[in-house]
Amino acid sequence: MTVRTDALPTQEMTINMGPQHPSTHGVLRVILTTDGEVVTRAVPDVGYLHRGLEKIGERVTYAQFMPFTDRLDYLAAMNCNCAWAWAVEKLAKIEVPERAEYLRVIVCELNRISSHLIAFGSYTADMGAFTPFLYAIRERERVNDLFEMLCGNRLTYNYARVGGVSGDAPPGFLEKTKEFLDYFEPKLDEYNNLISYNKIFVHRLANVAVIPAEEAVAYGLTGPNLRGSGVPFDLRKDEPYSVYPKFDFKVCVGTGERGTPGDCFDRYMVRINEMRESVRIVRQAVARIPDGPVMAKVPRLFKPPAGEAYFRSECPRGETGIYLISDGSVNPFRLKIRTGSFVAMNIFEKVTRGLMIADIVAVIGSLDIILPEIDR
Amino acid sequence: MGLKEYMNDIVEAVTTTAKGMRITARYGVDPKEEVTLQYPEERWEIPAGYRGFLNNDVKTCTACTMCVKVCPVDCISLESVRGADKKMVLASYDINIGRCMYCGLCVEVCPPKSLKHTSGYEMASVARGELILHFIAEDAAEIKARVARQVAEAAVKAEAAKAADLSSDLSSEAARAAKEEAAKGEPKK
Amino acid sequence: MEAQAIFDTLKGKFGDAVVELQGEGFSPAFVVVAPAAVKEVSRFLKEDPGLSFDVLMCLSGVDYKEKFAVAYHLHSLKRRHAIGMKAFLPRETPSLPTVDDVWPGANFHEREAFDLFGIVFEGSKDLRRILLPEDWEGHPLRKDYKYPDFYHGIKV
Amino acid sequence: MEALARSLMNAVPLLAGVPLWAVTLLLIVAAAVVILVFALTFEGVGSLVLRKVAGDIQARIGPNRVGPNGILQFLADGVKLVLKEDIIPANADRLLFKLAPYFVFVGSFAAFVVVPFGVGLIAADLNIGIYYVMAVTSLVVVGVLLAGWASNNKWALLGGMRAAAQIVSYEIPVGMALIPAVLVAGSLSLQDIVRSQGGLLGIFGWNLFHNPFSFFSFFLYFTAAQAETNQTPFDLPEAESELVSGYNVEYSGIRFGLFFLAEFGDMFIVAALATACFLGGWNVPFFHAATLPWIWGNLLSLGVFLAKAFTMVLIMMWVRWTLPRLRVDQLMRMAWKYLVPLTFINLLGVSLWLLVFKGKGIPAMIASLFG
Repeated sequence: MTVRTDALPTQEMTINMGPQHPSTHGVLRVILTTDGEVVTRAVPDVGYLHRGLEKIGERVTYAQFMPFTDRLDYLAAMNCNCAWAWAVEKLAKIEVPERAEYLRVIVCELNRISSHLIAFGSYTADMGAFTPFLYAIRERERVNDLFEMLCGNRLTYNYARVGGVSGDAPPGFLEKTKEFLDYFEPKLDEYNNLISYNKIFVHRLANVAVIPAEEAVAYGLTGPNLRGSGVPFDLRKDEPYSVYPKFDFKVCVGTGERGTPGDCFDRYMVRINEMRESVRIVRQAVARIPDGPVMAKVPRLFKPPAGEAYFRSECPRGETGIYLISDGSVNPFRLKIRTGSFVAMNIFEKVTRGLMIADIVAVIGSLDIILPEIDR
Repeated sequence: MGLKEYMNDIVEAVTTTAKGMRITARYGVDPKEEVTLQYPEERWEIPAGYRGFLNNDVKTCTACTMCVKVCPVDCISLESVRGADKKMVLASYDINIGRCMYCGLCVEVCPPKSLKHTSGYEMASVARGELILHFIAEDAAEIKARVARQVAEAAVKAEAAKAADLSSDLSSEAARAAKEEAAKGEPKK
Repeated sequence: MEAQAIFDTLKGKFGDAVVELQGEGFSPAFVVVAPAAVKEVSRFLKEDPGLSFDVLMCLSGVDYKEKFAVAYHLHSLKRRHAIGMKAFLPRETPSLPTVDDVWPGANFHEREAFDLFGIVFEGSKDLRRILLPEDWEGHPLRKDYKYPDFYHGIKV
Repeated sequence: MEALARSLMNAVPLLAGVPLWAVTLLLIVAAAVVILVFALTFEGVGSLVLRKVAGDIQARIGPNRVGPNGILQFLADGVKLVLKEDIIPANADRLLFKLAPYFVFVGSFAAFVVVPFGVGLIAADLNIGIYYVMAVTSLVVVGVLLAGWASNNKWALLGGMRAAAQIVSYEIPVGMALIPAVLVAGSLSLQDIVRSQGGLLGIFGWNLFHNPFSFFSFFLYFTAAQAETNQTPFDLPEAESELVSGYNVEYSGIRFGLFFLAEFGDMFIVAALATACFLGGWNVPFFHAATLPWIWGNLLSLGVFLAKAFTMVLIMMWVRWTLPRLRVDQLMRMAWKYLVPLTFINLLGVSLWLLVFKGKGIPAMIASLFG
């Protein structure tokens, strides 16, 4: 039987999704063209959160820009802090005391856990299960407690400094970190039982928005999004910085365990598994942290030599690359921040073609974008 | 889709749902799992290094303007005049906590450690002006005028003392008195 | 492969289109390329089996006051090496060929450079403002940018 | 109602002069008011319980500020809903927009009429009870579709279309899953179905344990009915994370309140039907409530019925806070590829069982083995 489409004329519908929409993870706007429930085109429109961080960076000193990196990815402020510090240190060739590097690794990995927790929690909430989201928030609060103890703030930490960290770990911090890890590790299995392998959840995620490995590479995806496509590339392993080479951990990749490699479920599972690896790293770091100073000698009026440096670090949402140009003055001449979410947004239009409206939400969640990082 | 797959689908759906429901049930019946903090009746323990509202101890502040220079968002404004004893005298010291982002850079650079974070975090206001903390109650113009007066007085005294030193017949008492007079101005501030 | 070796390969292939190597003080080192040759060099960098730069990590516009530049940071997952590529552009007519058909990921970066610097990427499949509103005047990251006082009657 | 009115007139000498139709009308109104009050109370308390259950499951406390332990929260919510500004979007179809909530509310409320609360506690013991429930709850789909269309909002429209497709699809498995109970009782009347599950077998007299097929058809019914009433994991028409709030996105104030109440009303109807058809309804195990004096028998059976029904409601809430949401094509696949064939197989199985074993269930056969 052939269906006569001329008898019932249909029209494509344009729907505006966002900037105020519960599952666009902020102020992302997506212009959907749909044929009923099927999306024929989804064009992302970003920039609602543009604050001109790169322009601000040209007006403040290297040290003063540190608090602004908190606002780059507020769910992983520690990673952005440390990325900035590492970038400036690469530019100025500063040696950082080992204890400071250990502390940085500890806070970066703890923040990776808390950031992935939000990714996991908000993803399940997008899929309609609200309970895991609150469980994730509960665990994240503990990480925030640790950070509050360490640096005094719960969200915008401003902890790293050019040449070290702002303060040594207060007494009891490392013990509390260990306590948290012991508490947290079994929770991951609970999440898997509760939601990860739930039939409905798997069906919603598996085989949705498959990004093949070649495409992921061509689009420059990084972090969990790249690894979800089965490419074992992790900057902590492959372009090691800081003291990461001293730790034993595994690079988690998507294997297509419930569908095609590179689908939403793989990207989701990579994040869950990465939390486990982060726990391992923090355990090792806490056990081996050396004594010593936490701050190198950096002149108060810090002027790096003229030059250009590009530093890449592995943030929870992919590579955060900082391209710094110094003209030898106290302010950066130009800085460009390349973020994982910004690149991930580029592939959005391509992978969402032909999906359903509900899948758009799944794709946004699985790419784990965060808008301040896209818009800067 | 074969029959086996079909049945497997159903069995898997039922078992995974049951697994999830067992976990939620455990949380549902266990009152120990509740983590809500009943703010404002219950409060959490604020750690030692908490970065709350800024407070400047104006008595020890040397008006060096380090904090103003380092602040990335320009939320601190400071006015000072040079006093009679060559030290800087604060005329006004305001922090706009509506703009402050609690990064703590100013506290780190403060040489006399007079600027500190407090543990305060509760503040609500309907007017933006209320978010500006004034650490010196007195009007800046008045302070400036007073200091200028003191400076002028001290200058006159110094002039007199110089003159006294120069003229050999004047007793040393007068010079001492002039010095005392100049010194009195300081504790008044 | 080392930066010098990459530069020599490119020099041998493209001759004068490859201008110089910025090595000292640059990490990674930059191969400076004439703007018109950017696309050919990019394709060679990606497709040559010895180089195979398959990832465009970052594409940034730079305003060097007297001239503009576009800096490409390339990485190879196969060969595990990295290089920078830079093209200097005149301030008056900053334009160069797009590379979004070489690396599809370049599109958003190019839109950003177009938005914030006004650099035109010829042949781009979709060159619109990305971060700023469509009707924004000027390109804020230029060093001579004047801050506007009002935008649609709203004080900036 | 007329028979009741006649007996009332005989019993109370004061009413002797009043015409029969007046007393009947009065009784009907009284019954409607009682049902309405019950429905509203349930819906209010249900919303509170839902939030409390959510709190418990999600390691929180839930509402606890209004009244002792938060038990007056539903009143506060109700007052808020009534007092809120009633907004009608400028480009909405005003008439249909206003009409839609009533369809939805009436559809869910009218089903309460045939719910057998107790031995004699039923507003109207229709001889086509189940058929009636299926019919009036279908009104909901009209209301939802109207709401989605009249709002002149694309999200609402999508929600309305989803709801229409979903409710219409799931009517079939719901109906088919209820028929085993009808076959066992040999009647469409809910009271007859409940009575057929009485007797001295206790809980084994329930249709749930009658035979393997009726056992499965309970679960099939429960699943399909959750979908029909748009409960999580089948809450696609609302789907707050996709469609923002679906068909009721433009509604505010009391109009939204009606949608909200209808949702809880539907929840109770599903639980009540499951109780009546499969879980023995108001039957007290090992005991004949009908033998007690009228008032005590009714109170006891009411208590038993409500206890069962509320347990079902709690289970629905528990499911709601555990499972994620299906996608629209998966929802349809579940209905047409899983629930419809399975319910048909079940129906066939029950029919054959009744034919082969002369209408006896497994517990009855076992009981007869032991004399």
